[in-house]
Amino acid sequence: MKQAIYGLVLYVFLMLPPVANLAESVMTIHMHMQMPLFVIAGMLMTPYLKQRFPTFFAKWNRNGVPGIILFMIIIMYWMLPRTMDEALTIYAIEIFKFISLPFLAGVPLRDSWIKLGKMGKNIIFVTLSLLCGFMGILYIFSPEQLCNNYLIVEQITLGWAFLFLALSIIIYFIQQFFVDKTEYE
Amino acid sequence: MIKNKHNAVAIIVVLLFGVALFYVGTDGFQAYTAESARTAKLIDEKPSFPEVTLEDSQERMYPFSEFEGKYVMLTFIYTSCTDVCLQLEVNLAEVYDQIPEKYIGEDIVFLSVSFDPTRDTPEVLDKYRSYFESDGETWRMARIPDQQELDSLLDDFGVIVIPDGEGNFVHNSAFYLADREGKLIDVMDYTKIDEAAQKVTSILDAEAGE
Amino acid sequence: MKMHRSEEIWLIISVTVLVLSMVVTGYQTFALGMGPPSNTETIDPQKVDETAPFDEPGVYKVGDNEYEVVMTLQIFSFTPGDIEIPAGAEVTFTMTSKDVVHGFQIAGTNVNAMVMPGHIQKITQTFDEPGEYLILCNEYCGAGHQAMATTITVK
Amino acid sequence: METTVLKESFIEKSNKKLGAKPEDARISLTYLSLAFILLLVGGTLGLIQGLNRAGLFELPAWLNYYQVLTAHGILLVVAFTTLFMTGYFYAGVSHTLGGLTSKARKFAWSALASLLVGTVMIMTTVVMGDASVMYTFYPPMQASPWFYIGLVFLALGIWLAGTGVFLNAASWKKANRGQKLPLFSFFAVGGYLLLILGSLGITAEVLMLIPWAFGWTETVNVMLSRTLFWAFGHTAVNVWYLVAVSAWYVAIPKIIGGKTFSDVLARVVVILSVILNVPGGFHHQIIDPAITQGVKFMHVFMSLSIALPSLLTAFAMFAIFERAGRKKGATGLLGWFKKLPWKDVRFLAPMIAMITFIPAGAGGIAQTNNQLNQTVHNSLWVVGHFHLTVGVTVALTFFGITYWLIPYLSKRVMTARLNKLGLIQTWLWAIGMLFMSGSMHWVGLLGSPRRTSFSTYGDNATALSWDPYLMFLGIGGTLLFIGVVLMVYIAFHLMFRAPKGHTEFPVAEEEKDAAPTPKWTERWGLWIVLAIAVISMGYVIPIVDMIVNAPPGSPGFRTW
Repeated sequence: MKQAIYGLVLYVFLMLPPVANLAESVMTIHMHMQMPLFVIAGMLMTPYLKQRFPTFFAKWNRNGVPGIILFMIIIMYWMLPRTMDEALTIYAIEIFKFISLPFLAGVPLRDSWIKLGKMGKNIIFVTLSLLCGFMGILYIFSPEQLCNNYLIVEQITLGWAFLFLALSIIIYFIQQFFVDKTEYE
Repeated sequence: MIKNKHNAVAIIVVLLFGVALFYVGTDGFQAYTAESARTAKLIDEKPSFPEVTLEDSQERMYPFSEFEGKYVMLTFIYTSCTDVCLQLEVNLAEVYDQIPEKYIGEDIVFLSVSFDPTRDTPEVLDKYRSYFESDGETWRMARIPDQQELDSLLDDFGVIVIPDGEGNFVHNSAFYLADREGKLIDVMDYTKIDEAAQKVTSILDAEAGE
Repeated sequence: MKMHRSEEIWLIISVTVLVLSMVVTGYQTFALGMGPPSNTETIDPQKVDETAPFDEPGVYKVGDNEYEVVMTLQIFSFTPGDIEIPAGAEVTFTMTSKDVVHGFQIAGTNVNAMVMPGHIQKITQTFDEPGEYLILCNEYCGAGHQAMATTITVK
Repeated sequence: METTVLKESFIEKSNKKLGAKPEDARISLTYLSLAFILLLVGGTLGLIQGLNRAGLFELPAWLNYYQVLTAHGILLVVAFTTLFMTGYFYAGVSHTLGGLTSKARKFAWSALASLLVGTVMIMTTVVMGDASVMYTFYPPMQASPWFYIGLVFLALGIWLAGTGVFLNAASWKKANRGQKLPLFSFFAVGGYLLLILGSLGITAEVLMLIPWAFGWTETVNVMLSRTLFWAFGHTAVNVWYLVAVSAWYVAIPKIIGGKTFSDVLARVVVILSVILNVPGGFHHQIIDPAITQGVKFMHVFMSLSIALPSLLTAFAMFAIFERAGRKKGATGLLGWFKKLPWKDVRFLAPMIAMITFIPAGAGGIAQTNNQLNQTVHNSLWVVGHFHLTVGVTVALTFFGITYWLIPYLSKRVMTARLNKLGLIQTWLWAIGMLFMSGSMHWVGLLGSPRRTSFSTYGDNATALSWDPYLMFLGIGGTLLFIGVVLMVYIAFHLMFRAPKGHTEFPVAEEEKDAAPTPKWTERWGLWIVLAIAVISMGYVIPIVDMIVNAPPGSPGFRTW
């Protein structure tokens, strides 16, 4: 319950117009801080939602696969250069961002993650790091401006941020093979 | 078993949702960047050139209807730009050279519009014009002194101009082609010179052939 | 992690203080335009003397009681030095360094900026109080660092 | 659980009987003696500067103020602290993990060699007058290449020392499956991890500077170098602070007869420090050009978040004191305060260190905010600030550790006379710092700059008005110098002259009903990844901007 309140506070805070404007003024912060924070806000609210609608999650997301696919779809959608632009210029898209990231990505991610098996988690790690690596290369080496609302240098910056993100995921992915998981459970 | 069914249904629903989302979001898997979406939309909607007053490098003032009856090849620039605009104008000069001379001035006019009216005075434009060997007549460079008119034009044509706070602008670049009635009929990639020149020539040829 | 009640209260209070200080800083920076000097223009540090406006450093009147001081900093001096301006003037200092990193500070005011080779720094101050102000370099720049100072006289 | 307790008590008993293992004690004692020798040298240099700055002492022609200042900074902020940290952590790791592994010992000795080579190289260039560039060595001021190579050896020493501790902890974990790493060793692992993460920046910078200093490359990117430096500069100071904090959590509760407040909380403090610290360096660049206000604002946020673990610590410490006091029969709201062992220097020194951190930390938070920073940036205020944080909070805690660590290692005991001398030393230090740091803060607010030898700026009225305060600075500096001499005397006395006997390595126990520490605290892989993520969050935007939008580089200058 307390988690849900923190999540809600974070959610509302992120949507405050000055906060949202500031976060969206820098491309990297828009994609790598604001968007993940929305996902986290959703994750924090998940236990409360599961408590309110226990059957829904058990029934429709039994093995976690639908949830994780939904998560990936939403994440990939927001990685499109175009959606970033339109979130800034089209009001409806901005609203869709506010709703989709916490509730269609954050909530299913937390619900699915514990249900997924080792294999499923590994697939997600690999896909995410490949995706981030690809986005990084795309943004760094793209000769043209992909987003109308941001400078080219911001685009390159975002590319490097993606590469570091990919690197972080890969390091995490690899280290878990060397660590005895049972030590921590 | 019955429970698994729900799960399978959920997967299908989610996947369908994903396909739909991407279909809508990218105009049917066409436009992955806002720029491509914008050009597609412009070509689709063919907006008219709004009534604005231009002031060119020879300090002549006239409305856009001055060019009625002629095709107009347009670019949007600012002269303090150090990268894209230069390239854009160099490429435009090449297109200009590739168009058969008989059409130039008669059936088609070239026009570079500055969106930095404060700094791009007629003198500045005149100097800038000379870099590209534009004659100032069949290829004119002009500013729109009225900020409101300028904004409405940029808005109609979806030209995005962001000042970066240091006197520079970030903007999207393309060749725009308006028809004899002043309607926008095509937006072309400014890096593909030959393609643009061929396209314009073939339009003019087709009309001349009639 | 289980937290003690009092600890939680302590944390909430401290986080609130931190957030408040953020909000104040943000408000001052973005709403009141009191942000720190952060100009991003660049210059070739080896060609300062040939590059406008630093080819002619000096005090320029740019508007009604508005001045621009185009200044180069080099070991161990400010050019121009001993500046005079009328009271109430809004002065923008446009500065760059011809050699190492220098600091630009006017003692007794909030004017304080780093001036680096290759970068053009700008800072604006309105001088309401007449008097002589001490301008000094506050970043170690070499053997004569303690002598690198000049004045600005407000009349 | 049963066997765990047995094993622990067995280790404890054998430790008690035998004290420190001689091979391990030798390592730590060597590090500590070198640290105190450097403290003496650095302290003497500090006195010279203080007197000069007060206008009381003119340096002889062959000695340059800035040369002295560079040496003082590097010796005390980098060399003394690194050596003390390593001596102290290796002693504690040896004690809590039942002896060092032979591999860890090798790493400790090679780290020492590397640190010494580095320090000697740096000091030689400084003494020869080839590197009066301050410990921040901002390019395009160009020191002798050997100065930068010396820095590489320092960094290498840090990595070697850290690797030794990591390997030792790993082998202990393997031998003690399912047990949590003792809190002290947890601090050691966290401390070295943070120091290594921070030193990546300076290593990258120095590798850029060496070819430039040799003349192989013509120019250097000034902003980039500076930014990389602060990634290290600020982190290092926070590591020293974390070392001090380790003693507060581990040793002090035992000394005052209390128990650990919360094992989990202590570990969370370490983890947060590791994750959040590195981007803090940016608040040293608030008034720099070439970083936009948006980015600077983001870093205000990142810097302030570093205060969080410190605030947790503050709470925990007072909770420990209160509980220990109440156990001894204290009543009322503040009765526990009187029950604390004020006459025990092992408590007094770190206690004053902690109390000092309240204004020091508050000053730090203030400086992090844009406008306040602009008021005090590069003024003597900043010098006052880090003499409170490093000079009192860290140094005085280190001194407090010395009173039990050295006799534990040398198998001697501290006498009542030494305790008294220690109390005098501690008060002297506190009062000296009050004078010095207080006047530095005040005169800094008035605009007096840092890193400047005595100057009246041509008898400028404003500058002359600073002189009385600078006099206090000189007085404080003198008191501190006496404190340094006393401390070095005490340290070596404890090492070689104090009566033989057994001194305990104080490690606080947990409360009997304490909740078990969750296992996730030891997921180092996760913490490293999070730290990398936070570092990239902080640095990717400005650094890409600094490289892509860089002006033509700067050639080197020798301006001293």
